[in-house]
Amino acid sequence: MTETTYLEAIRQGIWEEMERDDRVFLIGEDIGALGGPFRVTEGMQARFGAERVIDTPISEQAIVGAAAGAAHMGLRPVCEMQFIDFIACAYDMLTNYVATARYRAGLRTPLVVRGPSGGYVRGGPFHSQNPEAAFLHTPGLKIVCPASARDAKGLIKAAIRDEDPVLFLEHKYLYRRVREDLGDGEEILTPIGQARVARSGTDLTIVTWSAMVWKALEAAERLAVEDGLSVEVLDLRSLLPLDEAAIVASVRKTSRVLVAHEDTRTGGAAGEILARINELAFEWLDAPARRVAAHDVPLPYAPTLEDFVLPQTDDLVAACRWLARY
Amino acid sequence: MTETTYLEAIRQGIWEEMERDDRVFLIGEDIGALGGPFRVTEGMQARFGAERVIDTPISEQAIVGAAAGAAHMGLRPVCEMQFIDFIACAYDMLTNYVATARYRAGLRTPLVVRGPSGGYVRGGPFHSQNPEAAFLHTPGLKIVCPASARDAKGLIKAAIRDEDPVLFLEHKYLYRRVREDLGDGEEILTPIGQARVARSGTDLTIVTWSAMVWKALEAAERLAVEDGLSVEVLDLRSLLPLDEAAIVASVRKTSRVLVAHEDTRTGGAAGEILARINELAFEWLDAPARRVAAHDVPLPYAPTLEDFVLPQTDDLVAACRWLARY
Amino acid sequence: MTSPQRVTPPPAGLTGAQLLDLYYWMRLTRSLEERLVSLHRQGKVVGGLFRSLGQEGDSVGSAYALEPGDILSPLIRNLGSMLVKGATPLEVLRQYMAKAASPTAGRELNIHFNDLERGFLGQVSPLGAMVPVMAGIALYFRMTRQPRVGLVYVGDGAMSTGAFHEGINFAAVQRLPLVVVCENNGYAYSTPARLQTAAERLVDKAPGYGIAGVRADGNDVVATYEVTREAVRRAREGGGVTLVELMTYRRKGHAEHDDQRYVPPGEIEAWERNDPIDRHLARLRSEGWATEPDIAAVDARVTRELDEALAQCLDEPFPDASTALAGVSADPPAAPVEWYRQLAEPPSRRAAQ
Amino acid sequence: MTSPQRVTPPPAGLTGAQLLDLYYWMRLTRSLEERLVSLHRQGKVVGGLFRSLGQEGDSVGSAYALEPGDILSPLIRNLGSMLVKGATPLEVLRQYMAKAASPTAGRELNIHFNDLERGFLGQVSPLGAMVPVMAGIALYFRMTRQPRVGLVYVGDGAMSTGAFHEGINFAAVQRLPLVVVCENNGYAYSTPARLQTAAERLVDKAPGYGIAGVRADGNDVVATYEVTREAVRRAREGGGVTLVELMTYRRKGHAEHDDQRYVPPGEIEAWERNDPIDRHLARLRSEGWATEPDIAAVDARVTRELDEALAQCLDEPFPDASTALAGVSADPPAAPVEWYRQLAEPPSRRAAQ
Ligand SMILES: Cc1ncc(C[n+]2csc(CCOP(=O)(O)OP(=O)(O)O)c2C)c(N)n1
Ligand SMILES: Cc1ncc(C[n+]2csc(CCOP(=O)(O)OP(=O)(O)O)c2C)c(N)n1
Ligand SMILES: [Mg+2]
Ligand SMILES: [Mg+2]
Repeated sequence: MTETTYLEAIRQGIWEEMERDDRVFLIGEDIGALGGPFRVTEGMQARFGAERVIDTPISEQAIVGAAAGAAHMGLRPVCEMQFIDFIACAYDMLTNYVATARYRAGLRTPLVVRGPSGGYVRGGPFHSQNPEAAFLHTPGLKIVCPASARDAKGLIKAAIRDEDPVLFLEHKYLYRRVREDLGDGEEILTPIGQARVARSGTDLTIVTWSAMVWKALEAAERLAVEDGLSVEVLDLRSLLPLDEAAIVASVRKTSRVLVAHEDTRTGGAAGEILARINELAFEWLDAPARRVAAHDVPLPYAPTLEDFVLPQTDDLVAACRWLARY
Repeated sequence: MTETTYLEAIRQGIWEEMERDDRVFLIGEDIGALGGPFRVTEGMQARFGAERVIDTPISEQAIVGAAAGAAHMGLRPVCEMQFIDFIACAYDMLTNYVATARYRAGLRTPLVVRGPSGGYVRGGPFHSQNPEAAFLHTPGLKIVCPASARDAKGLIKAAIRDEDPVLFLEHKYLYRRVREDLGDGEEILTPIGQARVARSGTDLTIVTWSAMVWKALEAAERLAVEDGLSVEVLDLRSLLPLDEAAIVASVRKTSRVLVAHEDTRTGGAAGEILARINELAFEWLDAPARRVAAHDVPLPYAPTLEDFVLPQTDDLVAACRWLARY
Repeated sequence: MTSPQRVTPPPAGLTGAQLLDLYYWMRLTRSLEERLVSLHRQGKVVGGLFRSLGQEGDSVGSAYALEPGDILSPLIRNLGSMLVKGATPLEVLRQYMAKAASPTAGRELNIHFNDLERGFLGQVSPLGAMVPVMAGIALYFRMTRQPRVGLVYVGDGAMSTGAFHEGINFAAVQRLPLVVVCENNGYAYSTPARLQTAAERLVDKAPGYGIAGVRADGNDVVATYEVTREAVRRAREGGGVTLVELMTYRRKGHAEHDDQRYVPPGEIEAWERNDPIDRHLARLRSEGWATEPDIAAVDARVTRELDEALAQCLDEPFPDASTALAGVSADPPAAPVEWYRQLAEPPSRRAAQ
Repeated sequence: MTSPQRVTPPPAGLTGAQLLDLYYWMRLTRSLEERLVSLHRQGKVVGGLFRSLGQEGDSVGSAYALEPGDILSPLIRNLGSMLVKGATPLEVLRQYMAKAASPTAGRELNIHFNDLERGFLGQVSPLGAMVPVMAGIALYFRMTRQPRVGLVYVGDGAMSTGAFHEGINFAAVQRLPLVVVCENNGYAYSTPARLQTAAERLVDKAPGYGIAGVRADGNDVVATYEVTREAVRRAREGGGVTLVELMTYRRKGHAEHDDQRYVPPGEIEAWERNDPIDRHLARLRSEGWATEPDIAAVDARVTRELDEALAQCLDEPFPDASTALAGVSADPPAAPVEWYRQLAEPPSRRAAQ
């Protein structure tokens, strides 16, 4: 029984889809001979050829735009942003062209834009971003953000098969740090839009996604041991669509909720989630819903600064205690 | 006593700042001889010369980037986006370069990016956008969105004098539809970051900004006449910084709150505002805070569709009645 | 009105019938726009109206060089190209008037609509964006070994966008079957070409991308056809991208409301004397490629077709509001996201207990 | 080790002292990077390390062509340019090690720091972005009638970005005093130049922007100096933008962790024989522009300066966490935005009543 890393799980997922569907191709910077800076596409150009694993110039707009054109014609492009931060350079293309295509013009645009996101790796302000909030008011787009190796594989496969554009946020901190046994044989395919109860509990809910799920699980464990608190951890797995039903169900059960994310607090995705909770579970709340998020600054480079700016397990524990006490 | 339109107020504000401070210059597409598609910069090139009113190629990244470089050196550029929708093309430049400059590198970058935003004008999906939510998680940036002619003038002047980058969202529906007497002589200068009570009330609060303020005032009037309800309308005037204190004060007074905006509901700025209300005024809420916003679709072109997708006064009235009944 | 004895052989491998065809498409384009102008005056055009008066030659001539199966993406002024590729006046009228029956069901404007079967992909407003997208379509042609070609129009202004640069460069590196047609009509809105680039000629950008470049008189529909056909042939045969610069002039304002205050006096008049339709007609006559009855028949056909199209759609309804929300994505919305607009009581804990 | 009688007059209007100076800057650059490599191995460099081994000539030669008051913006590999413009090894060491005393107080990486007085503006990661920004600085020079020049570096890869295109085109149209130096080092990360552009030479892009273009041997520090100085002169005299392509080679990986698996065998070795420092040293000696003692003195000076810088900062602390939040904007945060992290009781209605 071998364990598969989060990174290898994504690689396997892409590989399997490339094998089963020759409409799938990869396009991005340095994804061929290099296999990408993190080696997510390692070996794929050798296996599938330079026509299905295309090294592009440094042109994010061209990558996403060309993918869209190919997708209109029935192909299934998977774009790599070398770091997801650089999707900012294709912001117009992804939000205005790609995401609106089906609604405004009936154009099918099944494509995936994937790349390493997230901090805790001393990457500084431009190699650590969590861009989900910038794309949250983009009807037509899906945003997927797996936390586990199993979900990373199941969701990248589902994203590639999806009929619509998907922004797939991989967390680079998790690439080689989380691993699990993915069994063998049976195919892993995870539907997009369904949250996962990562730990079930009755006193309090932490709603989160991506790397923060692991900190939430740590916090839940500590709170169980030290405070006898039963904390439920809800891993959203995707933000668009947002599994409103799962959030509401958990909140109605626990009546205390914390939304935690790695992005800055102001304008972060937690706002939308708190709004939905307020709209759909107001009467169930026994305490104000709380947020734990990064401080409102660009992410600094020095370890002391980054560790302070980004939310840590201690912050989650403290916020949960505050909620429980309330 | 002459009345000044919202558009003319902005024009006057820019003109006055150009007169008083020769570090101020304008840069954008077709702002010279044409005076911009809406004539906001009418006559300025004739008055101030082609060196201070610069017609650029169709290059939003160059407009914002060049403005940043000039601002580092002590000038005060005012950039026009021909339609604010096209700021999407300079998304990287504004969020990653400009907004972070002071924090990461101690660079002063006083510049304004202004342009016509908003719908209700049959502009279709790419000439009607309200982009504020896309920039809400951008520490270092200010977002200003005036509703009245007086504020349009006072805030554009304050934005030009501000030490930091400001995204100035003009609502094209208001350009020639709202007008007021701006007196004469006394200078109008409106501090950024302070909300305005557009109508005071005791039963219920509508938190909103830009063109929606006028619909909120209509709704408040109808509710007063038809339901005897006393509705307070809070015009935020800026979203970054967000006048948390004013919001909280009003909500604590009325205990019922509606946040209304023109952008799509999911991922719109109301999420952040509801989150703050929940965090800071939870115990004061006698009903769930509600949102009225556009439906989650790209804005369609046909009048019947646009009118349905965008929030209307009736939607505000109905939501207020729902809150009052609660 | 000379009807000469001598008939010179038609140029560019075109038949006499095709030369008359070119006249038909140009005339149809111009007349359709004239109908739109009066509809606009009557307030029947919901949004803005963008004219291609004086540019019909470059649109029609370039699109005419494509084969069935090829796909083009127009600019706002390439109405003629859309028509040549099979878009109908009825569709265009419905689009401008935002009718329920329009190709986009009233969701998008003017010629922002598409039919990949017929071979056109309407653009989006952000300029330059269609260059990468059409590169992607050309990439699909190449990957699937289909001898098909993509053609994308850019203006003298749109060539300043980053999207243009990234798209044409990617296509060039990949040697994709793509033709990039630059319609140099002297202006981008109010901005003259000299404020758009310091280059002598826009086609001078070609060597910087390692691609072929050619320039032609865009008001000569036959010359336009000829150079484009050559570029299309090169693309189809694996020779990669060509940048075609077509010299023309935008005689009307950027849109109907534009008073062209920025245009030097006399400039428009000079170009009126260089009208692509007049020029083509004159040649048809002087070279004896078409007879007066031929020409009269085309004019009559255009009038009839436009009368019919207009009669059919003028009184059609706008789309029903109930159609506004469907089709954002393939699968239905996850949650009943619209409860917040309806006024149903929210879920109640008391009730639940 | 020949010390010839004959001394040929120094080239490019340089004095012997300046030729030795060029050697000093190249040596300082290389030695500083060598120190950084061992610090990186010891885990003292917090983030990645990017080498310019074999490219010191183009960085130093081009920056040396600037006058005080001119401003440059480097790429990740233009450490040499930063040093010539007055950035100190101490600052660079502190940046890489994220020390509290670093120019960005630990907020930014490597050479992402600036001093507009000394004349350098550190870049941001998104490639191409500095071209529009430096165009803006050149615009400021022009608007304020100062005879100053801006210089911005772009890689063979960064030239594919939309930001590069928009920035250089705007500068060209405005005839701004800007020099754009393309460091063609053969690779963008793993991507060879032929996958970056189909053009013969990157400098072939110049005519498409209507600007001057020149290409030189980037591993010849004197030739680099000469062509850049000419471009700087043109810019200063109102002649507008020049695109300078400097041919060089990236002998190390993109960053320290890169194993260069994608490099054809023998390629690196070939370029080792074309080392800019070796070549310059050889000329200094053969032409008799410097004596062995001169050279030895420079080497000793470099070692001493780096020893001192390292000794001074090696054990300095990281910035204190309490400094993390200040300075996002000029005015203090409006609301006490941090209450949500502290655990004070939230405002209570009961209490208020
Ligand atoms: C990225 C972007 N910026 C600005 C605009 C606004 N705009 C619409 S058309 C136009 C002028 C286009 O000129 P050109 O490309 O020459 O095409 P033409 O109108 O001459 O056919 C401008 C600036 C836009 N649509 N997209
Ligand atoms: C817009 C953008 N896309 C991708 C990257 C990731 N990236 C960093 S350096 C690099 C290669 C740069 O190559 P080149 O411009 O030739 O500079 P060199 O490293 O050779 O000096 C890439 C792709 C980036 N920094 N910015
Ligand atoms: Mg034009
Ligand atoms: Mg390179």
